[in-house]
Amino acid sequence: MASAGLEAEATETMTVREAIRETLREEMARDEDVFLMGEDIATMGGVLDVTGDLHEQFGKDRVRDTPIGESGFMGAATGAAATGSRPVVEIMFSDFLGVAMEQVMNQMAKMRYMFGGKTEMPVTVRTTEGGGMGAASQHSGTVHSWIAHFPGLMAVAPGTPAAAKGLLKSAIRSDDPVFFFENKMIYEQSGEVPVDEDFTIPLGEAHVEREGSDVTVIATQRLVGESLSVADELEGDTDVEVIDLRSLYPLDTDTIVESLEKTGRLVVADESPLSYGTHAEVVARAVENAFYSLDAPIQRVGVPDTHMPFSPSLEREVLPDGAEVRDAIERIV
Amino acid sequence: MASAGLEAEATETMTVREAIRETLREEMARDEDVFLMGEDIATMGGVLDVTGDLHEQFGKDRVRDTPIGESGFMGAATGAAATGSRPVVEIMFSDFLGVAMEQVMNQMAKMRYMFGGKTEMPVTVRTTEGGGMGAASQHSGTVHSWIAHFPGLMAVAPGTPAAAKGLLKSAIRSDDPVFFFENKMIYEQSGEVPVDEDFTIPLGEAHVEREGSDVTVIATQRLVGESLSVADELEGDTDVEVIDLRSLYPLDTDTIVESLEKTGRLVVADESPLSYGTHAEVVARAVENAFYSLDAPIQRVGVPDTHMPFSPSLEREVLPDGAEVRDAIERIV
Amino acid sequence: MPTIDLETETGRKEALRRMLTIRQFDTTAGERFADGEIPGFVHLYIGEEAVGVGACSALEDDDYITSTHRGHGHCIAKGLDPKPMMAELYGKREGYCNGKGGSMHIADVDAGMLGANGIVGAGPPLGTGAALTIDRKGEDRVALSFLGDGAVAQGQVHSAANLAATWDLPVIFLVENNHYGEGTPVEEQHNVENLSATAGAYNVPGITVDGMDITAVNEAVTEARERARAGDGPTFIEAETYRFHGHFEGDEELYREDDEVERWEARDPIETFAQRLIDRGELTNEEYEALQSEVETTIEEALEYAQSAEEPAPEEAYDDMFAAEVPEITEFARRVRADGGDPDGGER
Amino acid sequence: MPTIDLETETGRKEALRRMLTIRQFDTTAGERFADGEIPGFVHLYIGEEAVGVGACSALEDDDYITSTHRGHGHCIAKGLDPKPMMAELYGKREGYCNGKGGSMHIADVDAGMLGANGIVGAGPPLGTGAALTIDRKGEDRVALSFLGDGAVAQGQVHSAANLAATWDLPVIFLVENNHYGEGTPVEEQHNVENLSATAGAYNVPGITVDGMDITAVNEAVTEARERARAGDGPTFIEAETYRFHGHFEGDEELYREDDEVERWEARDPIETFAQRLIDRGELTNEEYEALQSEVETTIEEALEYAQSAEEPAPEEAYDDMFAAEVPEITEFARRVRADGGDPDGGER
Ligand SMILES: Cc1ncc(C[n+]2csc(CCOP(=O)(O)OP(=O)(O)O)c2C)c(N)n1
Ligand SMILES: Cc1ncc(C[n+]2csc(CCOP(=O)(O)OP(=O)(O)O)c2C)c(N)n1
Ligand SMILES: [Mg+2]
Ligand SMILES: [Mg+2]
Repeated sequence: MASAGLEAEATETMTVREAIRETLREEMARDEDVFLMGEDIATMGGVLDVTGDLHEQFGKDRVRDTPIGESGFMGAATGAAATGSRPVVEIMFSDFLGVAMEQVMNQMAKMRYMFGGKTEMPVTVRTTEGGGMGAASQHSGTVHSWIAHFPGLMAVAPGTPAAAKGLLKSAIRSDDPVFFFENKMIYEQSGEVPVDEDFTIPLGEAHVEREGSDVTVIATQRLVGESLSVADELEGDTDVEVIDLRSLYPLDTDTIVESLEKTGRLVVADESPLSYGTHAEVVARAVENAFYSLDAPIQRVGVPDTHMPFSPSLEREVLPDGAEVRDAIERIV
Repeated sequence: MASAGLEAEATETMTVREAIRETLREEMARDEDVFLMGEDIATMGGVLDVTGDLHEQFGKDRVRDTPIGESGFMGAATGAAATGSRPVVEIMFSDFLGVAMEQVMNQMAKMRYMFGGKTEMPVTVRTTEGGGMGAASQHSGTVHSWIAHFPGLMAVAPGTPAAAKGLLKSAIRSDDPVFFFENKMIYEQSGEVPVDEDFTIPLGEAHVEREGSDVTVIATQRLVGESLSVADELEGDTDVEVIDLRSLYPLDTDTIVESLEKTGRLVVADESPLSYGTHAEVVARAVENAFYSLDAPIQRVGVPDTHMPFSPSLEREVLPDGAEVRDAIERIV
Repeated sequence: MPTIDLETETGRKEALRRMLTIRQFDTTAGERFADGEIPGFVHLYIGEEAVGVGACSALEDDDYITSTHRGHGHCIAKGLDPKPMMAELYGKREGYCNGKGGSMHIADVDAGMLGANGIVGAGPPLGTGAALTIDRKGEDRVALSFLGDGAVAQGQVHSAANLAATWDLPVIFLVENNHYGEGTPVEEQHNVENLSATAGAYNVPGITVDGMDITAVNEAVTEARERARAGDGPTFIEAETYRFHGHFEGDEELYREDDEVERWEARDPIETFAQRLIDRGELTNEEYEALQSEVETTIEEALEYAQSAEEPAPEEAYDDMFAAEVPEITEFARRVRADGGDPDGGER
Repeated sequence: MPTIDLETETGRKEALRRMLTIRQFDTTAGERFADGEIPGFVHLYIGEEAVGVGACSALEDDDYITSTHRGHGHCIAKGLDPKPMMAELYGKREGYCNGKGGSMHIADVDAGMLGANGIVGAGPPLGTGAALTIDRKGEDRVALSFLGDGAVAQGQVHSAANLAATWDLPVIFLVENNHYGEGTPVEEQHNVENLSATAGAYNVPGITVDGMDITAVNEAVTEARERARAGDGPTFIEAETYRFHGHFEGDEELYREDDEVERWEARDPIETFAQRLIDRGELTNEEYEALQSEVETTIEEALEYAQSAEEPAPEEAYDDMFAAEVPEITEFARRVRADGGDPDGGER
């Protein structure tokens, strides 16, 4: 398998959406046991057009349109994974995970442990998160913090097309349940993606996207790109290190600590609601493992404990963005 | 309404179980709109005997045995609360919340906000948490961190009989959805409880159970009592302040900060899985608001990211206890 | 007294007006959405008007309904005002939800409208809950939950139906079978011929009616309402209908053939009802045209109202999370609005 | 070839042995639990043996089953070994789950036993998933999901049944209607006379059989299995039965009358089947007694095995969370086991 570094590999430019779709295509071609299931992922190509034409290539047996019953088909995916299949489930919007949480938390996440390790659970759950589309409270949630909290589940959330490819490959190839969170506002974001069909990114590795020495910004999803822009803006003034957290669980404590030993200052930017969010766990890891390196209070940038309001002016207000990352940096440097 | 202080009020000794049952009795007597629903809470008196004889007094119309369909009856409670009822739902074991999460996260938690504030949601959800009974992975979860994380829900978790009474009264009288988490190992724990029928504890207030100047232990549920014992053991050696966090959301930042300004050292003890747990949020609040008071890395005591194993020897291993709190204290003083 | 009495001529004309109002509202909403003026998603009710109006006419004013993501028609049928409805689609402060809800969450609890809902299948448990309040308080009203054909695959619908049937709650489940759940035909979502077969699992009456015929829907709901009020519990009604537009505006509709759409359009529920009134001599062509232009004016006014209404102020985003004051939200709001405020962290 | 062919004399005797084994296993488990030797909860299958054995006999060895919280009978019926079963109840390392699962989670995936389950209603979606694997891989096997009468109120059961019926998956849903869900009688949980009525909602065959008669259960499952293998999809079977003990050991059973229990006990599925074999001259009283004492020995040995088996070492608690190595768990384990280790926090 290829390593996580992007250096010196052949790449091609694609969007996050394309990176996901092509990864699905490659993994389905590689392994017969991989199949997709979800609502309107075949004939319609997915409401956000991620699965696209895959059903044309693989047929509706391997790209399965399901009835609208997330509890039933998440359970079926779990049962299928326990018996030798390698399903990739799409939950159209992550808010709908509530419908399927029983199967996720009590079956998928616990089966291996309860059975004393005597089963594997190679299932991937893809779902979209986040605000910005005017989709209102029930179609805009960012729920990855509670999936990351739940024992027995792995959770990843790419911020770039390359991360999308590498993490999705690892997720599908993993024998553990992995949730793959797609922020809907970055589907069109493009970047260089290694063409290697075995390009994987280990689950549990963060990635320094930009080195800097004054302050560390640990960001996820859409906020990776926005933080990189802020870092550019501040160039010359403040030297900002930007890390794409990538994996929420396992969480890469080492990369966080290394960066803090250099910068001593930390901003955590993630679209989760702030209280009990991903930010808090990053803060806790930092305080446990790099306490004596910290020079200033850690800053959290996220959704201020509201749901996503419909009105664009309200939605803009509660959505964290580059400006808030910048403010947070300025508060501590 | 009476204040939160216990001083100078008439009290009576009761267990946590009795405090909950008597509070339900008083609130049902006080307000016709209050009724209970859940599985086997009437004829059987609840599997952990909390509702006990209440159905005899109030009838099976106000203490309702439901069919085994948490999604249906949680939704019904939500619809009832939106139309003038004040239901108190029992979810037998908190792991079963997965079945009902859709109604919890997308309806109960969001309705008020989505409707622009034009509805109230006076529903209380009682549920049991925690290991220690050999009940294995699907009946021992501690899930309050993800409820506390979810916007639009309040969450409380008493550590003493008095807190059980005061918080449950506030929960039932609240016009917001409140989750009331009962650790199953403290039902038999007894203590002084104010007899005042209007004794309430504000949602969002922590309580200093024992003053101390060397280190702060912020504990929840069963770990409050265990931390108090540790504080007694260390008496003379280390002066331990013990705080019952009580409310998970809202979270009482002020009490945390005040204590840290005095002690500079913090241990957080809670039975949640450690990663992304309640501990992390307390750490984050401490770092944001009392950074310059902190003298040592904060210590987290909780479940080491496993499910609850069945075998008592394994269960003992992963369950946090007084000894772990003590170790944590000793690591930093 | 039913909201609109279809046994009377005035009632029938009022019902026609409501159907036309829905059609006009959604035509306008679709256009404004296509033009990029309305954000988010809109799901149009065009073609299904007879179901919503047929059902809500049979209800009394203080009965409750729960709706779906395709909720505009239910709102108008229940008597909601197109002005604050349209304003809500525009995300304005004058909207029913002060701009917080949008198309998918329009609600007016006081008018018995417990909300459009973005979660497929979430309505029936909520309707069952409203019925529980009614039952416990001994009120003389009922609840009706609309759901789509796709929603019948959702577990919570069944869990609620089981509860309602077991407790004989005064609730009506009305399936709007428009033959598709997004792009998936009903045959790929279910194994039954008629979704009213679901009723058998709960031993309640199950009936399939022509959802293009307002009278048929109205009669079924009237009867179900009587059962519910009499303490005989829920009824499960399937109304066969069709949406003339895509699932959402912008849908390419690759999943169905034009001639299927045309076949259904030929059965337009408004045209056929109007024609029936004309044939019976209750309505002249002139009156019909006048009615249409009245409705156009109503919706134009609603549109202007919405377009010229105020945007909510950004800080209103922090309101309405809880009835109580919650310090977290106040504090986060302060921090964001004050451009960060001070670094906190206590005193240095 | 069915696991046990009830058409043959040997088969019938083997089935009798399995029923007796269940009875003896659960009698012993109940006693040991009452004595405080077995931790947690145990839910006994006593009285329901004809359902589990009747059903699993009709399956082939490589068919899958999903079970419930009341799973011991299903395990033995599926051919699991009482020794590691009992060891699991004792939380020992030699148990099927190395002591991590206990009574409610016994599983042996290689033997097609996909686990007892502490979540009421969770089995049918899992069984549907196993059937999906079978279907996709073109395997010649089926899945059978046991569920209780109470579980039929769970939404996920319906969502799974809808999926299985729509996709014609080779799965059988077998409701063990023992007339109570904990302390709540089936009439207070459902509105139907027979739970097999559920089948109508999914247009699959629904049948109610006498669950005290092993042959009746066996025939129904045999037929359902044929349907499933032929690609004709699921069958919904209700077996009417009764649990002779409380819901869990220690239950005061305030919710039912002694004479109801006695009426059902008079129809003991083991006694009646044994008597039938005796009447037919296939079994003598002596043989029956010999069989009983063989079974007693088997369970005594299982008990001794369990009692003398090893406790898992505490640090085994950290194994088996993931197939991959996860640093969090390693680190937390290190911290706890090293009595805290160093204060970390980086270098001072
Ligand atoms: C729980 C849930 N799953 C999926 C969706 C996405 N979704 C929105 S509408 C829709 C189709 C619904 O079909 P149907 O119930 O027939 O209603 P219709 O749109 O035809 O009126 C789907 C799948 C959703 N909103 N909620
Ligand atoms: C989701 C869920 N809700 C509630 C329970 C608690 N519970 C355990 S067994 C049981 C009764 C189940 O009744 P039934 O399905 O008829 O099975 P039986 O016990 O009669 O075999 C209940 C309510 C549970 N384990 N899981
Ligand atoms: Mg539809
Ligand atoms: Mg039962």
